[in-house]
Amino acid sequence: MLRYIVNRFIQMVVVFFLFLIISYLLFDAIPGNAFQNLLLNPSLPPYAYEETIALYGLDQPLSVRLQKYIVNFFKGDLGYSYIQFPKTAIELIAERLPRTLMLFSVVNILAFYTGFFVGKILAWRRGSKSETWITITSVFSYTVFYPWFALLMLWFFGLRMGWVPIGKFLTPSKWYDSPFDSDVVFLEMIKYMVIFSVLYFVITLLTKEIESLNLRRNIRLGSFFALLFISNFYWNTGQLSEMRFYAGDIAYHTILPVLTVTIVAFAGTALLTRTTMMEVLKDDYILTARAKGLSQKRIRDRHAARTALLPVVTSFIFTIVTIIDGSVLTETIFSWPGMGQLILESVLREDIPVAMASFSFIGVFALIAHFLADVSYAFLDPRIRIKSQG
Amino acid sequence: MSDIILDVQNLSMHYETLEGNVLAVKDVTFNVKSGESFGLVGESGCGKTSVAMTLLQLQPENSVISEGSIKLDGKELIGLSENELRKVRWDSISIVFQGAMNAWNPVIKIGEQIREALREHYPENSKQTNIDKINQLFKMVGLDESTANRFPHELSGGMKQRAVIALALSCDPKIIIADEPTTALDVVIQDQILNEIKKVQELLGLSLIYISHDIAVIAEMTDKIAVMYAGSIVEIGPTSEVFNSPKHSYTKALLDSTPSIKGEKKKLKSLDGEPPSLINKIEGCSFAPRCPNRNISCKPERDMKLIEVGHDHFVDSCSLGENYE
Amino acid sequence: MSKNLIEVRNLAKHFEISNSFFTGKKKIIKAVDEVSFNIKAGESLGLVGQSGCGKTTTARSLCLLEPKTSGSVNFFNPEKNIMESIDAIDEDGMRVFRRNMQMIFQDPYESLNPRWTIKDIIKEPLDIHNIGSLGEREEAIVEILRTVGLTPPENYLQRYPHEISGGQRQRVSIARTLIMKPKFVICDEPTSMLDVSIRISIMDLMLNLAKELDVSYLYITHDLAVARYMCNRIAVMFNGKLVEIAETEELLNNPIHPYTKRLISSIPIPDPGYKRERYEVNFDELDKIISSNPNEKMVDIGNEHLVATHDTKDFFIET
Amino acid sequence: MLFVVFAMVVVACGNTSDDTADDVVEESSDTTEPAAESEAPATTVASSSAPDGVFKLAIFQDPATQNLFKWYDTDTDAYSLYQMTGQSVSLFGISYPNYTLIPSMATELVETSTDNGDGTFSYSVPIVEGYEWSDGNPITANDWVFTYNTAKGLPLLGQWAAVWPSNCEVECVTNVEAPDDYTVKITFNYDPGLTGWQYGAAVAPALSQAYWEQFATSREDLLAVSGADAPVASAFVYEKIEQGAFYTWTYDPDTMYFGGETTNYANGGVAISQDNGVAPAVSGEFGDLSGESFTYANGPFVGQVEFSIYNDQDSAYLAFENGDVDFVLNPSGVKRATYEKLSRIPGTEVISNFSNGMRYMAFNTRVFPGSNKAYRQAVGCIVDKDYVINNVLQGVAINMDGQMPAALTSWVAPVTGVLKECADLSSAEKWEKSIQILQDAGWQATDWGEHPGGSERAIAPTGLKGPNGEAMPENMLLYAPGPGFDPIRSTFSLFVADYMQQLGVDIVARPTGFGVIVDKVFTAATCKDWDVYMLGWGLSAFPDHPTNFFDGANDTCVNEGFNTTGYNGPDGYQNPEFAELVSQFKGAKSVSEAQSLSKQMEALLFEDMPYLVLVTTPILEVYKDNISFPFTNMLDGLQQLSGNPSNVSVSD
Repeated sequence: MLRYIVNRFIQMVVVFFLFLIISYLLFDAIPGNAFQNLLLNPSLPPYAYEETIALYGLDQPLSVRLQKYIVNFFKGDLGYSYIQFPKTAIELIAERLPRTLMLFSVVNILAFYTGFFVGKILAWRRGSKSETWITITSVFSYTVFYPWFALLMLWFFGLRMGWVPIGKFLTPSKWYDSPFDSDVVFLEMIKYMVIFSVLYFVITLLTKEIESLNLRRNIRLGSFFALLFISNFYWNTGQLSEMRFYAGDIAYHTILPVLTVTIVAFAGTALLTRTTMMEVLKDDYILTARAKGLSQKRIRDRHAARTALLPVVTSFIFTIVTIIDGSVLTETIFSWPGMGQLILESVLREDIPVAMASFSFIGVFALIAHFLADVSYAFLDPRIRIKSQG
Repeated sequence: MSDIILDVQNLSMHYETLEGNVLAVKDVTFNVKSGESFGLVGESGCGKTSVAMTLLQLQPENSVISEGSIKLDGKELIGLSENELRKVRWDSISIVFQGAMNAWNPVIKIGEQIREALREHYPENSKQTNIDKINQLFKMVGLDESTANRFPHELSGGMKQRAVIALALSCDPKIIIADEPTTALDVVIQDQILNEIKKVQELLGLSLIYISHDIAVIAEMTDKIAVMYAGSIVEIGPTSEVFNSPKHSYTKALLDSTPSIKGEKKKLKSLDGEPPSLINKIEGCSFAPRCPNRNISCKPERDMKLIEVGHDHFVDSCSLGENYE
Repeated sequence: MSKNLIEVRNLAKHFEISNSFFTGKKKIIKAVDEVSFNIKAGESLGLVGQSGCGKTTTARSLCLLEPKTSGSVNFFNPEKNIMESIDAIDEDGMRVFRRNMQMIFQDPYESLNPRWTIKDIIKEPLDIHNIGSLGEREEAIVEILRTVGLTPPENYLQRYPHEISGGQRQRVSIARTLIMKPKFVICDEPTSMLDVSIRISIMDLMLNLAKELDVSYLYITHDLAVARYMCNRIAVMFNGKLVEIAETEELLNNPIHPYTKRLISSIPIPDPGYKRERYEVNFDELDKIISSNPNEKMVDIGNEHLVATHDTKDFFIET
Repeated sequence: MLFVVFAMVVVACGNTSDDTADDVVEESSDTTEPAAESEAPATTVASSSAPDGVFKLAIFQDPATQNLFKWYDTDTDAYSLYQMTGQSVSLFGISYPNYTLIPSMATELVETSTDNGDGTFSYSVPIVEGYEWSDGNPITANDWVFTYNTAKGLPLLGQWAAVWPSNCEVECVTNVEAPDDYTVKITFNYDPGLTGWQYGAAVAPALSQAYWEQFATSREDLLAVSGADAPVASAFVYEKIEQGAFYTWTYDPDTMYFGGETTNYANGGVAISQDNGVAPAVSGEFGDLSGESFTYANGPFVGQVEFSIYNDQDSAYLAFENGDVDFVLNPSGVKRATYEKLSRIPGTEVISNFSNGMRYMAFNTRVFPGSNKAYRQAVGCIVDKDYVINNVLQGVAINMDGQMPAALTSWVAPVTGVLKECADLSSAEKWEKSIQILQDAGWQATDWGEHPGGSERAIAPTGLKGPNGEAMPENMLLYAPGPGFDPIRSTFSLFVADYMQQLGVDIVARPTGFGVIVDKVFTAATCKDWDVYMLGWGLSAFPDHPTNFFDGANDTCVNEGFNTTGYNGPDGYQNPEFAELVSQFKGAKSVSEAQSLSKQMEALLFEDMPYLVLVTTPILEVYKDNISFPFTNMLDGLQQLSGNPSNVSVSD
């Protein structure tokens, strides 16, 4: 196992190295550079442009630049932004990342959950009318033209019904006097979510050994509400009590993008779950479970869905990778400037250090996710462990 | 020994498919007494598994029980709601499925899967009670206690099958249905499993319904057998009597086609043709098209009906000659 | 009898596997270990043993589906009329070998390409070995279908595997195997997936074909009753080693090796009145003894009855 | 952070009945009871006269910086500049309603230089005394000196070379001095005219020395300053910056602009009167103070300006419709469909202005037949632009004949030459006139064809030959962007090609990618490989573009490529008379002189027609009727003035 991990790691480094080089070459292949717009100013003498690109080293041959870039990269120096000099690429990413992370972790977990739940129901109620309708809806949301749909949602819920704000991640007038930057609030919210999830996870683990199913469920439900209750105190402590108003505003703005992306994103998981679960339902142990006299819900959730979960989780881990690069559209339409916007802007304006850093970030993210997918699959499915020995 | 624990009367069941109704079980009547081993033998597709499924009311959704009654310990099973059935399943009647390899959920530990049944039927049990019970069961079927913490794939086929038997026994059922429990196991393991079943059955005084296509196994395992063909029982009676004086041509054909390592090496007789399609109702004798003794001593046009030919030995009327009406 | 068709000497096949998921240590599994036997022309040898004892691996090594680790396999080349080692033969010899050595598998459905018609399936070996003209191939197909009892052949030519029954599918695989007119066919439990009534007809078919076409079988099974019906001689295999070989009736009536005895005792008898003798063997002990005597030779106790003669006291469990 | 997500997934997997993630979100929103009402936006120092109300603008991009030094250096994004207009002062300014040059900090329009005798020339400009930066420091001549020296000394890069040219291998500013606190003396190594002086150094930015000096140690340090706290010389200072979400400006109680009055005259004159009790009284009159006029009072009239950032135009207009913003600051204006839709919604004002730009067709005057003047004139005459604009384009574009947008009234030259002669003719007459022009110039044809009259298509001449017997090339192409890129030029190209065919020219319109056209016509290597193309220009506040387009020295064939000399002359127009006017224009010292020269140049262009100017387009904008602008009628629309926040008033 250890050797497997080491091998995979070396493989990842090599892939990443190639990824870096290829990305750099691709960016270099885009005509022009970040300072080309200087040329469009008729009153600007040519030397202004030449001096500028010389300062940023853009006048040097590709091989020299690439070599320097790679060396600096592995020293941890991802360079200054061309456009936002002297901010570094890392600073820019650090600024944008919490927003993207917040929105898309919520969206992805929700989409996964909804998708898994819907898929489960679909497979279970195979042949019923509700299955037909949910399937049609899922296929619709799976294939819908996303920008159009997002605008439609904005129009309906924001403008027509007036329930949610139109775009943006906060209401400016509420933030005029805020003592915090939104980034700080975002980080606090993420921190809270992590604490909440970890606590709940621990509770789930602790209650695993309770023999009575009803008791187990009640304890979990009870502790969930207890956590909610404690959360209230949590958000009342110190700085957080001032921050909760702003966190609330951000949460309010999260609703529509989360809803929209979830509607679009759940369908993939739902349809995949449906397929895998229908396969699982044909398996003999489902019949055994029924013969044992287990309740329908228990068979569905514990036996069928649990096994069907494996491929779904894997596919989900792979889609986590697309969180950032797939966020361009969402971030644009919902005016949620995060990593997606950063990538878009930096590529459009040929701010190569920032673009490279963003892409490297995604690349590392992707590689780690795939690596985790492999490893976790091996751990989640006891069967894989044996197979890998043969 | 003589009290009837399972009484199946005139059971008919069909599957509704796009091509038409598949008449899987036709007018099947039999009973199982307390502590008795009852064998159900026949080729694949003859309806024996459908009977087993119907006994537990686990038949697929597209199946319809058109007629008949299943009384378990005097209680009618047909028409019970899913929740009522859940109480009966495993508690009174449990099953060891064909292809036991796949009877285990691959991602849940063996012990957990057995405990699950215990929890469902004995919600008041403490965890320790359940664990003790499982250990006891494992001991009974010759498994180590540590098996409870293993995943299914970590066990060999034989161990898995032993564990399945432990699972089937977990809720102290009155009847166990064993549906081809040793198919796909090799002979030595099969021998061990059969032994185990016999031992447990005697120990606990259970009734056993043993379903198989293997005449040799049935011969060893059962007190009484029913031979099924095309959804119907064509011959039923005490095992020794059916083997020693088979009356139905199909029973004879089955016996003639089974190789043995004992006795003279004899030329076996093959049975040509295929079982009939069950989609359409068959008039008269369903075995007639393949019957090697057709029209010699039987009346294939006669409707199928079981006629007693010896003590507790019944055979399909159309395979009998003129004397039986 | 006649001359040898196959001579197997000290055949071995070892697998290397990771012993542990975490450390990656290697362990060698001797799937087939020092196995020797001969098969004469027209003779059928049953290879009997439990699952995982190395029967299938032996077969796969024999027909070069898997490279063997050591040992020699000699094959009678009917064109040159000599025995040739399969390690040393030239391309032409290999072609002859391939044509004369065929295999029938356990699951007829899995071994037939579901997208091909019966005709395509049967024709494939002819195409590969480029035998006969197109017309001759067609004729050969019709002929072989008739031989395996799929009549009238025209009804089957254009059908797909899923359109016919399990017994018919196994007939198709036999037809595909025999169309090459091989001298030697390895059968890996060809009837274990079939229903009782059909099983006998397939077994009879194979027996008849062996007589008609002068084919030898290596018949792999775990069921001695089937082996008795099909084979002249039976070889008993345990954990990669042969423990006993003899003429069928000799073996059944006079088993020497405890493992053979155990196998025989585990076969149910289709007679409710018959009470089998219980005979238990401690397989772990047996395995230890065998692996501690790697150079054990088999001893002929007469009547061409060979048996491995290691000390058998320890694993004997009297019942 | 992946582990977080992963942990949540594990939770999700471990528990199949509850929905953790969902509840986490809801929970967050549950905890928001305390309703801290947003307080009235006002600064603590605001006097009782501080105006009320918030003017809300939508912008499409997060301004990259609030540091004007940095903007000129590396960030040239238009939105960033909108944010920083108040951070600098300049000597002269532009009055946007009619694009007139006016003094800003200068007390007068200084148009003449002093010859220093050593080859350098200086301008000395007195500036207004008593104006202050928002931090209370006075605005003095030293701010100019500091800004120039900083740009030159660090050195700063990018556009600084254009606003304060200091590389003296070419024409540059050699020195900026402050003889006294309120006189700025700028010295050049040549005698600059309008381009270098009035529209150059005189409008160049000067930033507060008192604030920026501490950072001007190196380029990196200077550019690293956020700039949000920098003092401004306008009506608002930065209040709150929430990166990526919004920016606010709040009223600067010390603003020097409050309450002044500006009067604009139709002929380009401007009268300024400033006496608000905060800043010193100033009054001045510039330009031609005749013709119609309108007067507006200077703001600010709102206490706060809020810039909301929307990344998507459609959602920005949804927010506008919802009343979240009052005005969408959109450089390209609103799309026509959205404009139509919004115009039907109560409370929405719609305005339409002309953009400061033109679309044109250029002949390749280097190769026959483009080299023949009569040919160009004949094409110019026969093309019925009015017909295409009114009947085909349905008024989405506006006819443009000369080089100057109609809004620059004092620059517009009267139409002369064939365009004037052919203007009112019927299509048959235009055809005949065009044929006449060709015949008069000695063109020959086998058969001159005829026009059946009315709206019929003419029977084209055959066997057309140039005056010296040159054969007309076959299969000529008219490059124009495709309908997806610009339907206007695409449509025009089809009609123009048809008109030219009626003259016997073998030409077809070829829809071509924008980049492909640019590449072909602006590259020296291919400068003779094309016949006719259609493109467009966006124009600057100072209308000196004809000198760039038609100066023979800018010929693409002479200069290597597009990227080294800025503007080019892809048409290859060479006319010594025009070149002479260009050099006079560059040395012109006064606007009126420049205008006169510009009109002479235009007359030549009307005669020679290297370009056939086609149309300009309207720029459409919308705003909520709870706000009002002092004027909405201006070239390039309200976005040119960033929505004019300091003059906007808001009603409830």
